[in-house]
Amino acid sequence: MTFQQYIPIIVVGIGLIWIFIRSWRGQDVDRRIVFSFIGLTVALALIFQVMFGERATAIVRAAYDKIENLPEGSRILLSYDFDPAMAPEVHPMANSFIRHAMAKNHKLYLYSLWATGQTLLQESLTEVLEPEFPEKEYGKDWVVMGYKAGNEGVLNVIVTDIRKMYPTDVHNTSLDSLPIYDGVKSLKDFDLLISVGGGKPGVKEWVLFAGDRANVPVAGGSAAVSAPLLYPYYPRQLIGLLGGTKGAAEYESELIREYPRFADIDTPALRMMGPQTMAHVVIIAFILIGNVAYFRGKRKRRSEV
Amino acid sequence: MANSKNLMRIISAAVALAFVISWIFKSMNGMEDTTWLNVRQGALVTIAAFLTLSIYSFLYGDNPFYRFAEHLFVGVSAAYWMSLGFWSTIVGNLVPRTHPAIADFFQIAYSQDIPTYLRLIMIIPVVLGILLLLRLVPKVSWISRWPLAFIIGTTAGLNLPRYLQSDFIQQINNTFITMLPAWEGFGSFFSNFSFSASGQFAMIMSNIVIFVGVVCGLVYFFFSKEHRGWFGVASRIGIWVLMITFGASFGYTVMGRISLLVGRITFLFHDWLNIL
Amino acid sequence: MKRQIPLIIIMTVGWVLMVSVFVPPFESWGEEASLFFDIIAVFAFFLGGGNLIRVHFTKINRKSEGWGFSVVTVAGFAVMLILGLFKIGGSISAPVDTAGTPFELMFRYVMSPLQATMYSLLAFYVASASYRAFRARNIEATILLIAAFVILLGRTPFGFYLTAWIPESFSILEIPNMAVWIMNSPNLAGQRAIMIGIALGVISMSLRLLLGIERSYLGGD
Amino acid sequence: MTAKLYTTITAITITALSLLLLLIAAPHALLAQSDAVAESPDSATTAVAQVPDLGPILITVEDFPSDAGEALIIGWEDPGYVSLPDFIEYRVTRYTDDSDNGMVIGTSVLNPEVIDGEASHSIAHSYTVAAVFPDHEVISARSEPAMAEIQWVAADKYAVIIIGIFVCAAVIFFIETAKRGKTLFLRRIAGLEAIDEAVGRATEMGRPILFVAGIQDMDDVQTLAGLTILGRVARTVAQYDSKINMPCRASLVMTAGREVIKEAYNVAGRPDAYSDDMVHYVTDEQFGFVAATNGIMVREKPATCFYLGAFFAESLILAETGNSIEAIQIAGTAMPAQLPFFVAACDYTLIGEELFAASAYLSEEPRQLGSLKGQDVGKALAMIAIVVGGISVTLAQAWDIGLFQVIESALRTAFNIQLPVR
Repeated sequence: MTFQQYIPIIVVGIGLIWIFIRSWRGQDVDRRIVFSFIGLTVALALIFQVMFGERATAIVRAAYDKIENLPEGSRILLSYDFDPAMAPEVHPMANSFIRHAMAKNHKLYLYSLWATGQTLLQESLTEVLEPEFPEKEYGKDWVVMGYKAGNEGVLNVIVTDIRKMYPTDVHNTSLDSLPIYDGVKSLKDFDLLISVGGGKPGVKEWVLFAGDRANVPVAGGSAAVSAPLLYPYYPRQLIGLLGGTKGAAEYESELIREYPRFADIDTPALRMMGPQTMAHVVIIAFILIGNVAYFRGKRKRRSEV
Repeated sequence: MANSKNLMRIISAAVALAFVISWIFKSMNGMEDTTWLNVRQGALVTIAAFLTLSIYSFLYGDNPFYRFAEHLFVGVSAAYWMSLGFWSTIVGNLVPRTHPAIADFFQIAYSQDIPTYLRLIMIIPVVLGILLLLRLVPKVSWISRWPLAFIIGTTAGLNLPRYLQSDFIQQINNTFITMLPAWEGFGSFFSNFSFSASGQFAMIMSNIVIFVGVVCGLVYFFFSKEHRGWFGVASRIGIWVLMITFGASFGYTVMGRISLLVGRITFLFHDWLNIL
Repeated sequence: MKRQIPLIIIMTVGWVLMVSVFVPPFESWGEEASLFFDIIAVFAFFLGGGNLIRVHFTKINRKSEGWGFSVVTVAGFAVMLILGLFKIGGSISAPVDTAGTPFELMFRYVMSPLQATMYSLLAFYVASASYRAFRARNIEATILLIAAFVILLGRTPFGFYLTAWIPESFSILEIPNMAVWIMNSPNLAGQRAIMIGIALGVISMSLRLLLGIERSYLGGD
Repeated sequence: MTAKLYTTITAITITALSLLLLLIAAPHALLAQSDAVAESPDSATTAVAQVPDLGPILITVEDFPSDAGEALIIGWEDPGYVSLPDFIEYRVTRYTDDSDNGMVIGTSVLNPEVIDGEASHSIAHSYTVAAVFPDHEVISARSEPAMAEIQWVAADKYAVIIIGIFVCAAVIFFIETAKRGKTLFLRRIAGLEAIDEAVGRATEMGRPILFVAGIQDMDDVQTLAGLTILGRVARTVAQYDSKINMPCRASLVMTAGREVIKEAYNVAGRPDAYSDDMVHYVTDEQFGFVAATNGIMVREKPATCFYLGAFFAESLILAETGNSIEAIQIAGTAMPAQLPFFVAACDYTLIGEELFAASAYLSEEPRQLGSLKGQDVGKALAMIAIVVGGISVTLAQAWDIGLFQVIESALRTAFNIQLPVR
């Protein structure tokens, strides 16, 4: 963190101490102070671009380690199963997966079960994959398969034979002329399946219809609202999960920490997390201060009686 | 009193001036092509920013700016939903079933394959709708109870099986879970025992808590038995489980709420003031 | 008469629709009834809009306190209604909220900022409720507080750092894991108990309506 | 008198109907399994040179269960064509007469089954299934003509029907019991006892009462529950001569709210004091409604606020604004996600089921109270099922005890709501 990022933390810290002292003395803190405090916290954090070094929780770390520990040249499938509404939360996850897989020299296969996923996939290509990894060759190191209608029906087919559903890639090139598909017949030939999504079909469908049946590990990224529904599959059927902006931020910070080449990349999830984390800490502090003041007030009243 | 009114006038004038200046700056942004579009865009963003700040001013207390925004919001949104209801329900669903000429007028596809009885049946809601409007005639206003009765009957009739199926039976079915998942005998349980989050002990605890929690939660809702004795104990555990549920929902919701604020402040700083 | 006919309507419609769910050839009746409801609701819009205008006109007429704001409501309503009902600036065959029409601009730059800002007020109220309302007054409130606290902590980096020293064999005590556990176990149990209770409440309430026992909403004779 | 008649008639009708349903349902449910309508005779396969003859494609045509006679399931046995290198797909063709004018109704690669969703229940269809290769096809013989059948009872919903009848019968039984004058014990609910007191407080302070019946329309049962409580609140308001203000998000709720309050004023003997202005429509926009209600609160400063019905994100905005004007707040909702905010910020909260029970409690009418007793029977059923089910599943899965495996599968069948997907 640079020096200017400490400014909001110092300001907010002093403010919290002041509120604490006031409450401790039994003076009432006006709700307007509370309001302006939370507004100020978020505004300052945004202006000074506060970012915290997130630490990956076990469930995120598991996904990270899987990509990290696969032998070089492993086949990783990444599916874009989301729409623009969910994109702020989950798009950063997809970008992180691309970066990580490419940096580890894995082979990347990009799919989409949502019609809207394809345009978002294109964004990732023009903003991340192509500029950051110009040395990687299309058709050899990565390939775009695009969207096919049929939801989980698509999975039902490609779990035994990809060419039946996708005779060609998104540019109408036959799979047989793409070196990346040498020796790949079905999902069973992959080393890891990753779905990034927040609706249906999404991570759950990849687990049930693809991972379980092909016996290939599945990792996922999902919007915060649907993440709790996926926890039951972890760790057996789902080896790792990124939930919401927080999950995305944890992954980004792991990448930055362990890969010097990513030190200067744009990290939208971490940026979003800065103000949120500050606000959360303030709210936690409010609960604590409120309770301390409450118990002190109670003891005082009792001693007066 | 007069003083505060004058003060209000001064404040209003100052605010108005500030936003006009903001508009001018906004319009000049990207000077090379200061076209009419830029001026309009500047005005629209400035209005949006003004309304945003007007709502936030409510946090300080009621004031004319909030009142203005609130009244504008009510008027505009009522008309918005009215227009949407008209075009999507009346024109979108009713008109295609009436007559080709009417459908033609609204330039919407006339649905031909619908059998006649499905066309005629649409008279019912129209008649009921008209009966509802009879409320405006005091003498026969009681007739508006008929459409109300129709709606209440529909609500009751459709919701009973729906809730029975998805909230009652389905939820009971979901609770038929084993309390000893992946059980391979006591020996294996004790030899592999750990307090790991992904260990067997954690899984067993989870399922037992779900099982006990659901049953005790239901006991809490029991109406026809005094909550005393063992029943009282169970109902107490039930309340605790409910309280954990509420606490968890609270903690979980907070994050989403903060991101809404982040969104608004980003709008103010980035789209309006261009400082981010 | 005034009460009897509505009661008969409720019972007939209610029972018929309820049974139709279980008779495949009539399964679609529920959808039809929902469409009926939507159409009646549009007629009701006229009642509502008329009522809104009447309330504000009375205020303007009487020059009662704050009547100027009523002018704002009426004007906003009139402008938006004319833009919407006549699809000003758009073609009749295009959807009413086609991008670029005045109606859509009003939505994007007036209604939607108001909506989003009103919604975001929640961030402030969550903060003030945390300071003021979440206090460990009794056992129940304390339990609520602790659960909320663990989940909240689990969503910040501090939750991780606070308990990162705990070895893997005790990882259930790590705050992020505890947060997940609370969400998936006691929270799930509570939600389920509430849902089952609600289902029974709805069933019993519907039955009271369909049997004509509950009828306060129908007014008197 | 009439009410009694209605109750009896409906009770008889429901019992008769449900018995009838059961009678029809049972054989259907049993039959459905062995309901192979037609099986094709030996297929004359037209195999061509390059494709090895793997034998005929045998097809079956079955009725789609529990529908309105609109669908047939065409299934076949794959003799192994799927694994041939050039294989493209299986194609199913429907014929409505003896001619060769068929219509392709679907294709499938792996799943040996296609559902014809546009089959008729008055004309018989026959089908062929063809394994398609780049240059040629292997076609099965035509199936025997078959028709889709109308099922008059959704046999797949037998669990819902039977459990539904049990719960409804319990409710009706206790309504009847209560009517005969048997007093029933009911525990107290704190929020309800506070209502009168809260209204009284508003009268003393000379301030109005705010009532919000949720933000959903009349098609949500929670709104109806809120309105029934409104009846009781309004009666107290009329007796105490307080003022009530009810902003509505939907104009149908406004219409119903007016009926309720008007009737309450009539019952209280003060019809002249009622005015339509007590209930007014605001806007259908969720946050526009919240903005206006907030405005009402800070300007009129109601002494008591009721929030009873379906609420979403606005719950906390309303409750905190109410707090800032120091109003007594009584809330009730069946929205689990909003309950924590009401519990934390309001004085009393009706949790989930209590909202629906409230009107029965408040009416003090025996029949209404009886229905609550019926609800408890439903709860008891749920608890017994869960306890027996949980224990059986545990014993069955951990130690493979046969008896409990039987109980487990029996319970899973009884509480099964698997719906077939078309």
